[in-house]
Amino acid sequence: MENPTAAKVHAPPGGFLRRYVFSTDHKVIGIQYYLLALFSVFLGMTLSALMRYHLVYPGEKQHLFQLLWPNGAPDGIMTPELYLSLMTMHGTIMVFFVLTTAPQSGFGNYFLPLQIGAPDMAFPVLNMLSFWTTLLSFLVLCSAFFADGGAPLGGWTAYPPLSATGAIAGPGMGTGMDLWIISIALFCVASLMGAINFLTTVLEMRAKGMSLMRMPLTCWGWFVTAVISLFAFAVLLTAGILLLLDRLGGTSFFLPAGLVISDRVLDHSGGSPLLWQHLFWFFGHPEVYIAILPGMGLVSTVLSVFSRKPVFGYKAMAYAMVAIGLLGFLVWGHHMFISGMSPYSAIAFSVLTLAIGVPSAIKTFNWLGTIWGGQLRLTTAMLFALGFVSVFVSGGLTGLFLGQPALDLYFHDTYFVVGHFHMIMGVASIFGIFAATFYWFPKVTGRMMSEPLGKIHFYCTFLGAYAIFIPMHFAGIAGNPRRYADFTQFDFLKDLASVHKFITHAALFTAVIQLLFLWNLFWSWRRGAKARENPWNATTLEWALPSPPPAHNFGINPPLVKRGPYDYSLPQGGKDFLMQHEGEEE
Amino acid sequence: MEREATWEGGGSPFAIGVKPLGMWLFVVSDALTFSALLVTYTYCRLSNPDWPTPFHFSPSILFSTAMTFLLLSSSFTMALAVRAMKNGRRRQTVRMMAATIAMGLGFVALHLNEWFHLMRVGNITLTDNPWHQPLFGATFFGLTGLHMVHVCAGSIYLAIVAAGVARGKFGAEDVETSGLYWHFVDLVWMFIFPMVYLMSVAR
Amino acid sequence: MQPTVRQLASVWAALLGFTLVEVGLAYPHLSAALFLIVLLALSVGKSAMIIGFFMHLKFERRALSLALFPLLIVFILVLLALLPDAERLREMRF
Amino acid sequence: MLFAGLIWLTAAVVAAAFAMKRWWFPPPINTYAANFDSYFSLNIAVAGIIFFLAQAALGWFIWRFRNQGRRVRHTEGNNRLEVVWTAVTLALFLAASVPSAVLWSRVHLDLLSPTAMSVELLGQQFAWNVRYPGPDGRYGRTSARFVNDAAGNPFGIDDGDPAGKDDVVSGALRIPAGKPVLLRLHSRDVIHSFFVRELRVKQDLVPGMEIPLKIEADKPGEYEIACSELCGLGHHQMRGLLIVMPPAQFDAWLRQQREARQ
Repeated sequence: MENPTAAKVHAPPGGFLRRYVFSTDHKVIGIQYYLLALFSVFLGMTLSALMRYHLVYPGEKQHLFQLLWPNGAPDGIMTPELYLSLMTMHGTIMVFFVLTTAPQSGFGNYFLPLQIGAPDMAFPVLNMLSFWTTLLSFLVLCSAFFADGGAPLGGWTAYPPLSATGAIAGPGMGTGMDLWIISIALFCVASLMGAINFLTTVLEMRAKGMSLMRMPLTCWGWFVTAVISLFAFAVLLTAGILLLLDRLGGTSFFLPAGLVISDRVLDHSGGSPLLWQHLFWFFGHPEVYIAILPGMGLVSTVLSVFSRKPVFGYKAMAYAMVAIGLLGFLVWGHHMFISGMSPYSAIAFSVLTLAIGVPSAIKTFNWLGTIWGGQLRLTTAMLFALGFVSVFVSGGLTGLFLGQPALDLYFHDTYFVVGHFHMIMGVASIFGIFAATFYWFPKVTGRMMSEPLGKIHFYCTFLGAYAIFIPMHFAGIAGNPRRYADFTQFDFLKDLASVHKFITHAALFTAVIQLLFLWNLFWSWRRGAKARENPWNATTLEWALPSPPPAHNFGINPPLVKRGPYDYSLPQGGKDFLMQHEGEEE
Repeated sequence: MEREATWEGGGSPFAIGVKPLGMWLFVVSDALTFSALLVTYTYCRLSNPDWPTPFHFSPSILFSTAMTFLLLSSSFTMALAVRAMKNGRRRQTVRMMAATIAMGLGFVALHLNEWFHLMRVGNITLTDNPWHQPLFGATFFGLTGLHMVHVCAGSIYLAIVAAGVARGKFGAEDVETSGLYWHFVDLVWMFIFPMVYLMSVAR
Repeated sequence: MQPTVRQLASVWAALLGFTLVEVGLAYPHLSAALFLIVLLALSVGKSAMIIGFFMHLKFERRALSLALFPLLIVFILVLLALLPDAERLREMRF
Repeated sequence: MLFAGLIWLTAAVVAAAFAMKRWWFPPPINTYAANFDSYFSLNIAVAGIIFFLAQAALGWFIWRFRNQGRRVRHTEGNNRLEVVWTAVTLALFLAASVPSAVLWSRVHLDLLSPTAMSVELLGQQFAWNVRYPGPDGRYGRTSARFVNDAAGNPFGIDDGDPAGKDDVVSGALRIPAGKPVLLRLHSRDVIHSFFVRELRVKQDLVPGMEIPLKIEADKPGEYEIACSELCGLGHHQMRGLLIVMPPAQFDAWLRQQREARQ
């Protein structure tokens, strides 16, 4: 029998197109994903900056709005429909094309094969297809901006009937909404291809000696995330197909009888808007973990490297990730406490939701345990990892409130929720991405990023994140509903003007600071100090390769793995770390 | 560095190749897609009293039973094809795959015939039907339609693999992988047939 | 290890037989719930045969089945949490 | 080291800002809302302590274990510690789920006395409509066909049904103080959400479903109803009024409205 895991090792293809554009090399594809996410994150951030600006200066004419959206801001004042479409696009771009794309598809693609000693992903052509499908999905999504009526305004959750009844429900709910659904369906397909690839690679392509329990926690993160993607996107695909059928085929899956919209009586009947919410959140909640699990793995690694200590409780960390991944599928109902779902289900979902706090707390304790007794090197990567822990705790604790239906009765769909999920899903994941960028930049480019610039960027971003998202909790406690295009219509919202002004200014400041990162990234790519093979004295396999790694990775002689991933400060003395393929077999 | 060399660094915990494993993973994922659709169907049925049960023995049940037999038989010939390929009998493999594809297309033909019959004679369309229970048609055509897309895609996939086997381009693992897909499509029908047809037998 | 032709043929025959049983059960008019349970049980049995012999999972390592199915089954069961809501919806329609 | 100080500072500022309660709940207007407030206070106290301890520990570790060029002692973990903190957090989270379930059941599971007054609340893009049944206690039949906002019939009340003749339709939700009221929540287009801050209650209005919601308010006054589920471009202006009236005044108002209908 032929060796089932035999894979072809190949020299880099010639020609610019084959090498950098239609490449099947996991490293090039990883960079392509990263650049897509980088573009998306700046696009998404710009949208949010415009929204924040409009919120606190609602009556002020802005030439810029008019320039960008002549129809959405006819006299320089943003219309509510434009505001809501920016909000929808901000959410969709950030969730799918930043938080799903960068940590998993970007860094995962680049470093998973390197860290397990594989020559490439298991299916290189499929890998290339995933990227191009993702890019197509992104282009389809962005084309909604230029569609008749503009981008959809149903939010990234696209609740029917608003999203299912077409243009009569509002501008942008016509073609724009169709494009949105098509984009999401394409994204599902791309993510499924990616997940199959990741899982097969982890299961079959590990180098000799690389048992599952010797994998770096980053690989565990990508592995569990791929399992989640495999199942979650499968269900979202179903939901998307049904929604598209409702819109284009005239079916009534999500549409009950007796709807009157814009003075028109619709002749749908029999469906239920709650069905969409169930199917959507069956995907939607695990999606949160898709965004954060790779970051958790990376943070564990970075804390260990720069504390010069093994990860505290490696097995507990790995099992906690598995537990989070599994529990993540059992808690979707907490998004639906006030939706009209059965109140008994709400209690069950609440208990399961609170239970997910346990593996999360285990991870936090183990992170603290990792740095306890270490000798911390506060590089920028380390700072972002520590910042991740801080933000993860802050954002996680507010989950305690939202996970209890009795408290969610008040907080649901207020700014408290906005603050909560931005803190934990947005800021924490992005800190993970930043930490990964600073940590792996030398390996990818062969150059170091500027540490002073990186530190300034970190401190400003850290303070900015708290300054933006903590005050949102106060707005939420005061009852401020989210997704309002304007706060002038309610008496009680007027009292919150100062809070929102503060948030907006903090957000604009933080957004501008991100340019520093962009500058650091591209400047260092060209001009940064040359990096050694292993500048951080790290132990995992990617650091055994030259920087940047050759096209064929380890060639036909994969390293023989002899030990776990975090052997720092061994008691024997000598150099304070042993790489996974060094020393005697453990 | 040679231009192409074989890497043999890995272990294989399941002792199957990457291609069948990848297909297995796809199958598991797609199984959840179909499960979600079947749960949706059940949800619609449960939440709407007076769900119609219009399928008479002839023609609906007779036809769908014949379709089930066709799919099951095509799965049988596909299994034989995989077996033949493992034993190195290329020509038999191609013949068996051709039989599989023929039965798959037969399934699609019967199915389309049934669809048109329901639309023309039964007045059951995607959006309406004589019982004013629009979701009856929507779930019926949605479920069977998605399945039919899978059968059609499978027929094309098998045709490509069979052609590759005939030209000596594909090996046993490729046939096995395509077989996994085909059996899965058959398996899904084992749930659609009873839930959609038999549960709607006229009474 | 592979299934023999004889094994495959008997599985095929059994699948056809089970199908006939299912069709036959449709006519005594059992209660809907009972009928559904019987049908699903038969379907699960048929799928097990397809998976075990046609997809020759029975002849692969046990680890493969353990890697693929427990999670899938859990998630399918979890999806059933939608159904109490459907029952409730029937009561709450107006 | 800068970072250690920064984390402490952040933790202190955040904790102080919460303690200040400058932007906070409006005063409660019934006992349920008061119970909600005390349960929230308990939660914020627990979460606040955990928050403060965790951030302080993080800052302290960063300072205490700053790189001084020493060699680190090798440890890979401690299973006993893992068990302890798993058990402690599990107990904490499970403990939270019990009182919260009790509070929740007071809103959604407690039975309402059959004599309670019932009011229908209908959401539409982008307004609230309220309907009171006549003295017979029955609502008139409605149908989407009869919906006509211009003619003052947002509910689509069927003129052919005598039960509908004495229904009172209003734009504001008026309820008597100190009496339980059963809201029957309907929507005729998309999902809306009923939210009154002072009641500490929120519930979606889902088209095609009638969702019951029990409310009770003790303090007469006017309170804003804010739509809390994205319902389209006018979501932010979907403002309604909850007017809690002394019972006698309420009865007089309702009688007057009924007379005006006839």
